[in-house]
Amino acid sequence: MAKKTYAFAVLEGVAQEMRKNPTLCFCYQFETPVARLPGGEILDLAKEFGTPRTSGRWGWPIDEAWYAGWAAGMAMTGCPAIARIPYQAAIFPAEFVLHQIAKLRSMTGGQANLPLVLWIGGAGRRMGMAGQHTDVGEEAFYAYLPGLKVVAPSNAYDAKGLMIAAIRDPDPVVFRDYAEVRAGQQPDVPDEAYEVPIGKAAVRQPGKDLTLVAWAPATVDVAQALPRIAQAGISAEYIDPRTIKPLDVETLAASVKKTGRLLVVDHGNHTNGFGSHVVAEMAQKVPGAKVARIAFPDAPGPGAKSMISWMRPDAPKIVDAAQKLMRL
Amino acid sequence: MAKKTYAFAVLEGVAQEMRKNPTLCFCYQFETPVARLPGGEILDLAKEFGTPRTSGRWGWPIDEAWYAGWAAGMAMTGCPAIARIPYQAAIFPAEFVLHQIAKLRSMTGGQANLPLVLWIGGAGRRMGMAGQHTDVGEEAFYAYLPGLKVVAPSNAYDAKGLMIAAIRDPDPVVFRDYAEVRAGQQPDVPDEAYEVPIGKAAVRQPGKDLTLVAWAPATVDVAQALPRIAQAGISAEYIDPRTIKPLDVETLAASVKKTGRLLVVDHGNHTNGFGSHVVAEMAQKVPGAKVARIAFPDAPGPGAKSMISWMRPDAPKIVDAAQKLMRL
Amino acid sequence: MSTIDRRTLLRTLGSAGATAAFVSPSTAQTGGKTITLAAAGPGANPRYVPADDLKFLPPQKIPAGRAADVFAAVPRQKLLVTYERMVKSRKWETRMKDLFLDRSQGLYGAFHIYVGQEAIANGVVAALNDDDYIVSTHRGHGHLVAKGGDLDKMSAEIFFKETGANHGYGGSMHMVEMDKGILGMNGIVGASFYIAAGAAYSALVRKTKQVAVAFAGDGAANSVYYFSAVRNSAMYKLPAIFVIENNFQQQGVPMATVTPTRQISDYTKGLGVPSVTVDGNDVASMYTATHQAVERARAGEGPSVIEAITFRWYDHAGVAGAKAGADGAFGLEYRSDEAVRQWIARDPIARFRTFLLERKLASDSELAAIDAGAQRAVDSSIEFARRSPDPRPEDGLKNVYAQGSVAPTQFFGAMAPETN
Amino acid sequence: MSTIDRRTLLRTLGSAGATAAFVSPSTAQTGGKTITLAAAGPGANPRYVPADDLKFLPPQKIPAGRAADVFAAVPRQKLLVTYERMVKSRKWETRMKDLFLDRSQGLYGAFHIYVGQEAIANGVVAALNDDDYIVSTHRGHGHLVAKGGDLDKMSAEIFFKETGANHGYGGSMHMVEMDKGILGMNGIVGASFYIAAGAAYSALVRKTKQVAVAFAGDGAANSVYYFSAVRNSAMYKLPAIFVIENNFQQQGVPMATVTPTRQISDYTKGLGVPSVTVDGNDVASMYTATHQAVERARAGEGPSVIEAITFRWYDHAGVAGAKAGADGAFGLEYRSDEAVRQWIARDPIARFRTFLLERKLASDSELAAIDAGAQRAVDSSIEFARRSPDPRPEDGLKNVYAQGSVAPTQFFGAMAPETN
Ligand SMILES: Cc1ncc(C[n+]2csc(CCOP(=O)(O)OP(=O)(O)O)c2C)c(N)n1
Ligand SMILES: Cc1ncc(C[n+]2csc(CCOP(=O)(O)OP(=O)(O)O)c2C)c(N)n1
Ligand SMILES: [Mg+2]
Ligand SMILES: [Mg+2]
Repeated sequence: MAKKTYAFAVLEGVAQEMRKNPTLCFCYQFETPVARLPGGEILDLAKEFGTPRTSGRWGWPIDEAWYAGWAAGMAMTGCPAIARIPYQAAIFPAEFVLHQIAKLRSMTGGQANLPLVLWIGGAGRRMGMAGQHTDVGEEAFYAYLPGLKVVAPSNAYDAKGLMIAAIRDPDPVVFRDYAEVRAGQQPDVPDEAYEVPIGKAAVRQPGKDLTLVAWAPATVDVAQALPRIAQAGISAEYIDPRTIKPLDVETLAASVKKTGRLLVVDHGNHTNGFGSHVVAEMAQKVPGAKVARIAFPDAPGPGAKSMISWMRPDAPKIVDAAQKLMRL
Repeated sequence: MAKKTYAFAVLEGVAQEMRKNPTLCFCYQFETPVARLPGGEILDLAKEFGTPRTSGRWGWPIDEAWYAGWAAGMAMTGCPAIARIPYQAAIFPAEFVLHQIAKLRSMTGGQANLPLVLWIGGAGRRMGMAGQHTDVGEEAFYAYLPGLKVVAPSNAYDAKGLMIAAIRDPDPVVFRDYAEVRAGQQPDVPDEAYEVPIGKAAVRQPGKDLTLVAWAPATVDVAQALPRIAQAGISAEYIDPRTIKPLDVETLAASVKKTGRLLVVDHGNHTNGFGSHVVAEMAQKVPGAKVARIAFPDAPGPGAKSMISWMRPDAPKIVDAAQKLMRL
Repeated sequence: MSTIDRRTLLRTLGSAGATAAFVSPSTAQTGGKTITLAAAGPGANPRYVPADDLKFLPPQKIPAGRAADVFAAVPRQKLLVTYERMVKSRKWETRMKDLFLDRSQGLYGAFHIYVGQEAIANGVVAALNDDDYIVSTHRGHGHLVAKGGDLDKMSAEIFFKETGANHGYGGSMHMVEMDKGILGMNGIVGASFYIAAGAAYSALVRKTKQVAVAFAGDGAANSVYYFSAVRNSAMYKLPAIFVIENNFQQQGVPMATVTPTRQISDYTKGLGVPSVTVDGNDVASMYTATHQAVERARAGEGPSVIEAITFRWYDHAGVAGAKAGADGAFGLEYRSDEAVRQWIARDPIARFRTFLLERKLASDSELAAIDAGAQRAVDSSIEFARRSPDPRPEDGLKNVYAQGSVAPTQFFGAMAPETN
Repeated sequence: MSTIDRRTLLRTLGSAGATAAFVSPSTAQTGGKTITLAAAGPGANPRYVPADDLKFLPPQKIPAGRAADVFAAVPRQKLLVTYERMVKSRKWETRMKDLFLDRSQGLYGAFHIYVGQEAIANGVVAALNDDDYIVSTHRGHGHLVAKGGDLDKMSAEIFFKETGANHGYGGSMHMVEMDKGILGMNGIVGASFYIAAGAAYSALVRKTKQVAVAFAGDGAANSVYYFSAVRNSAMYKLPAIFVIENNFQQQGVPMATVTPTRQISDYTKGLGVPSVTVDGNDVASMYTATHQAVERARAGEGPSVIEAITFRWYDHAGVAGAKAGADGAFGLEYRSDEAVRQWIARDPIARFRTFLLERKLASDSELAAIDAGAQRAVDSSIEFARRSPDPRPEDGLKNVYAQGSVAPTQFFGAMAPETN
């Protein structure tokens, strides 16, 4: 058990599985899989496993749909694969995932196995990058695809555990990897391999007045909002679904049933973001509950700090929303 | 005013706009733009406009992302464009649409104009095709993208009017074109050019007990269900949003406020289909309303008739759902 | 280097076509005979008219030459198996075509007939080992039969039965037999390239010396996945072979109207990947070209492209223009009946049969016995299919994931009425 | 045809590099001099080590030859404008680099420095008309300045001000000036190919004889959009020019480790598209190669590919390894400092300056005056930026569509607190 960066924790999980399984392979582009601990320990997967099991010291060409195609052909023929897609290209493999990776098991009546992980970066609502480099929420698209599982960890512990669970899972799993989550405060991460079960939400804080739901980058703002919500006299039950698909509807519904109120905080876009689905599920499962959501507006994230920081569903807005929801 | 096939109606709309605007261009693959009326009238856009304004008699190569790229470059430089994407390739242009077509106006601070239409086919939940050829609901993905508008007509009249509105719109519009809608019963279609306004839902049938919402292919089943729902003594207000984005939330909310009950019928997948968003919007706008949805399960459509017809949210299931919703 | 037109080439050099290549920096490396073809290729022809495809007819017989000799030297037993599979494939599809034409049979779903192209699948597979991989297309029945696919399972799948190759989930366009190295047919144009390249990479990791073949059409060569798959395979020297079956047709779109080069094999020349164009109705040429590509692949030298010139006898999908008991589909507006007739006259099976007889590799009665056996196998596969049960409706919720079923959200409250 | 290695070629033939091409079926058509380069190309080198890029250094002077003569014959005024823009581009980026290094300035966001590659943008644009189009990349400041971009707007955009090229929405990576034919920089690798091809098609429809140039990096050539865009441009004979700026680097990935061919221009040879590799630090060669491509494009003969060999002096993005007041970024782990030094010694601006002086096309004092004027323009653009206002927060909801604003759904009930 030690303090680890998010990057180290995930790569440690990957390395541990690659040591166990000699046909597990890992491809990436410019994100060479090297991580260091403050103590000096170095993980260098390119060095440890070499090519062809990794993309080597330099990585692969800028052709991200190919990574998904590669992973599919690999997985179907006995080489489970991890394909890391840079965040700029989060949607490049979309077609191949929709029609091949997600569907092949069903179309073959269960015969095609696709044990693979699409490790897909997420940009985040940051200033200065603009439009193409400020996206959040592509998990909404991938979650729509039958045959996929989708996880979106919000800290290094979950990230390592979900990565290992994703690798061991017989089905294709999309692993969302958000910059803000990587940069955030991290809990201790065990040295040994462990799984965080796919499909289980984490109740981060018990409460009775309202259920607050957030995942991945939105958890950074929620963490800041929680003390202020408490100060405002509101007892929030805070749940991080961690797995986007299959969604842990039971845990969420039990909480909303108890509190009667749901507030979803979503850094994805408003229209048809994954938050829409969470709200819809709860509205149906818990009739009469008061449901609400704040989300990034239906706009690309502009570059100027003045604009994008106003648009971010940040801690003050979360606190404000919680208070308003209590008054409904 | 005449009986027209859906195909004829839409092509007539395209032809009328192409006659008015000498730089409006139209590309397609194997779906050569020819339509005939029973009376013998023939529309042949390839012949009438030739190349390079159309893809000609034979159409373009099987390279659908290119069509979107072409349309973007065209639209930015004074040639509004219509790019027809076959249903098998509905998601091929996804990356280019996400990062270029949908975002360029915002990223350029309003300077890039992209008056273009992505005319994207839809497969439908039909037997015998399986997996890759049974999709419905990609509008859920496109609606998620800020900067796009999305329409999904359910008959020839709306199709022609929405196509013309889409062509005239200064923003990029996704036009969904479902096989089952094309094959369905059609109302009369005026000969002249007209617009069906983007963003306006159609109240197809007034009612007071519940609000029934369906668009595009699901309207085929709803049409069969309506008389039986009436027979069951339920007064359903039936609304076809027609435009997926921007969604006509006012019309929908006014109805749900009145009836207190919402049933969304969706041929898309359950998880994060566009129906999720409709339910979420109404649950928030009309607190206390009873909201429900039936959707295609989170599975690729299997080939065998026995399986896929059982999975389809068809008329009997819609009637059953309406009755159960009334008892809630 | 000599410069002659394509037709003359195929006529006079015949099986040399197996190694015929346009200028390619790498041809020299493969040891293949380099022949430059002149402007007779079909690409980039804005004044294309359907009769154009008549210009590219192969000779009526498998011509004497290197490829014919190489193929004749293959063990007789293997040649007969190859012949048998070609015949099975032809008879199975022809019978299915008749069943589709007979409305009372109630067949439904996609159905893309491979008839006319059988020399490609069988010439290629004859050069493979059993554990090599193939990845197929929407038009792939023939690929499956060539790789030893089970006719019973195939027929049952066309009938969407529980006993089918895909247990009724897939139908004609998705049939699979993983344990025979058949990674499946595929309904998305271009998908086979990536899957095969991925499988080839897997062979590299597992150090098995397996080879992976992607079959694809002339239309698929314009998919963004094509150049990417070949380029990456070249980069990582993958044991992959890309077989482009150029049947001049992409649905109703003539190949020449969407191809900017004279030959599709030109696309990949710049990559230094051996890229040849061969007579796809000549099983000997297909075998020889593939054999060379396989050797290269197993030697760790990387991928190859083989463009096979051929023609499909039927419509793109379904049975329009076809008749029960007769070969070919006629009266289709995107091609001339004359072209269909001429290509039927170059039937790859008839050419192979003549070759076997002329080279005394088989007797007429031997071949007749194979023909009869193939017919029996086809007929009994259809009986098997008819006898088999339909999948249960609720099984549609299975096989989405490795375990369990998904929720039946088509019902209110996600429960079927009986259980609700 | 002669076979020599690349370095020797560039050294000895110099500007002939402008029309140097590897074997390409179409080279003959363009009338270009055909030269076969031997195995010295950087591609497909699994034993790549950073110092490899030293093998591809161009000569220190613009060599005598056809390209130099062609360029020298360009009207003097145009040459001086070209020189001025190169200098402006250099000084503007260098100043911005210093500002980014000075934390107290508060600059933020993406910043990809083009310094070292200026001969490419300016050689290309010198061969274009004002109404021709360019489409740029993340590393595109230099393309904009070359096309007459407004420094005030550019500086204000880097500062994310309302007066910026994109009114503060875009920043460094998205700057645009539609009315100068600048269809914008772009943050997605490969996007420029499609936008330029589409714009070229538009010129065809509007019969304007405009040409569209896509700038892109060596990395971008591996995007699926690349081959597709070139192939479709060849198919429809579009007036498009694809300029691949091969700076040997893709973020920290050396080009040779992901490129299977010797030259990137090889990729498109099979398409019959003239595809040449030229010395990208030689503005004369760039001009001459582009001029030829433009003539071809305007004549309706279709697209061309120009690979320009160059090197970027700074890190991929930002200012790591750079110092205020000094050229180049050092100590980066993916390249050698020696390579940076050697490439700086081939500074395209210094080469151009020497060329102008030696050919007596400008005097030292004339050029010094241009240098000084460029510095003043840079300085005043930064003052302009500083004086300009920030965009209003709520304007982030604008410009999503042509009209109106989208809802502020970040607030409960989609209303800002004040109005709620
Ligand atoms: C991406 C994609 N676009 C379009 C289609 C529709 N489609 C199915 S087969 C086909 C023609 C394919 O032509 P080719 O590759 O030459 O194969 P052939 O049918 O001739 O065997 C088309 C356009 C598809 N399945 N996938
Ligand atoms: C599709 C995509 N993948 C990855 C990235 C991240 N990225 C930005 S620039 C770059 C390197 C581009 O290299 P090259 O095309 O050679 O241009 P250069 O930076 O050398 O000018 C990468 C990988 C991106 N922007 N888009
Ligand atoms: Mg074909
Ligand atoms: Mg580069």
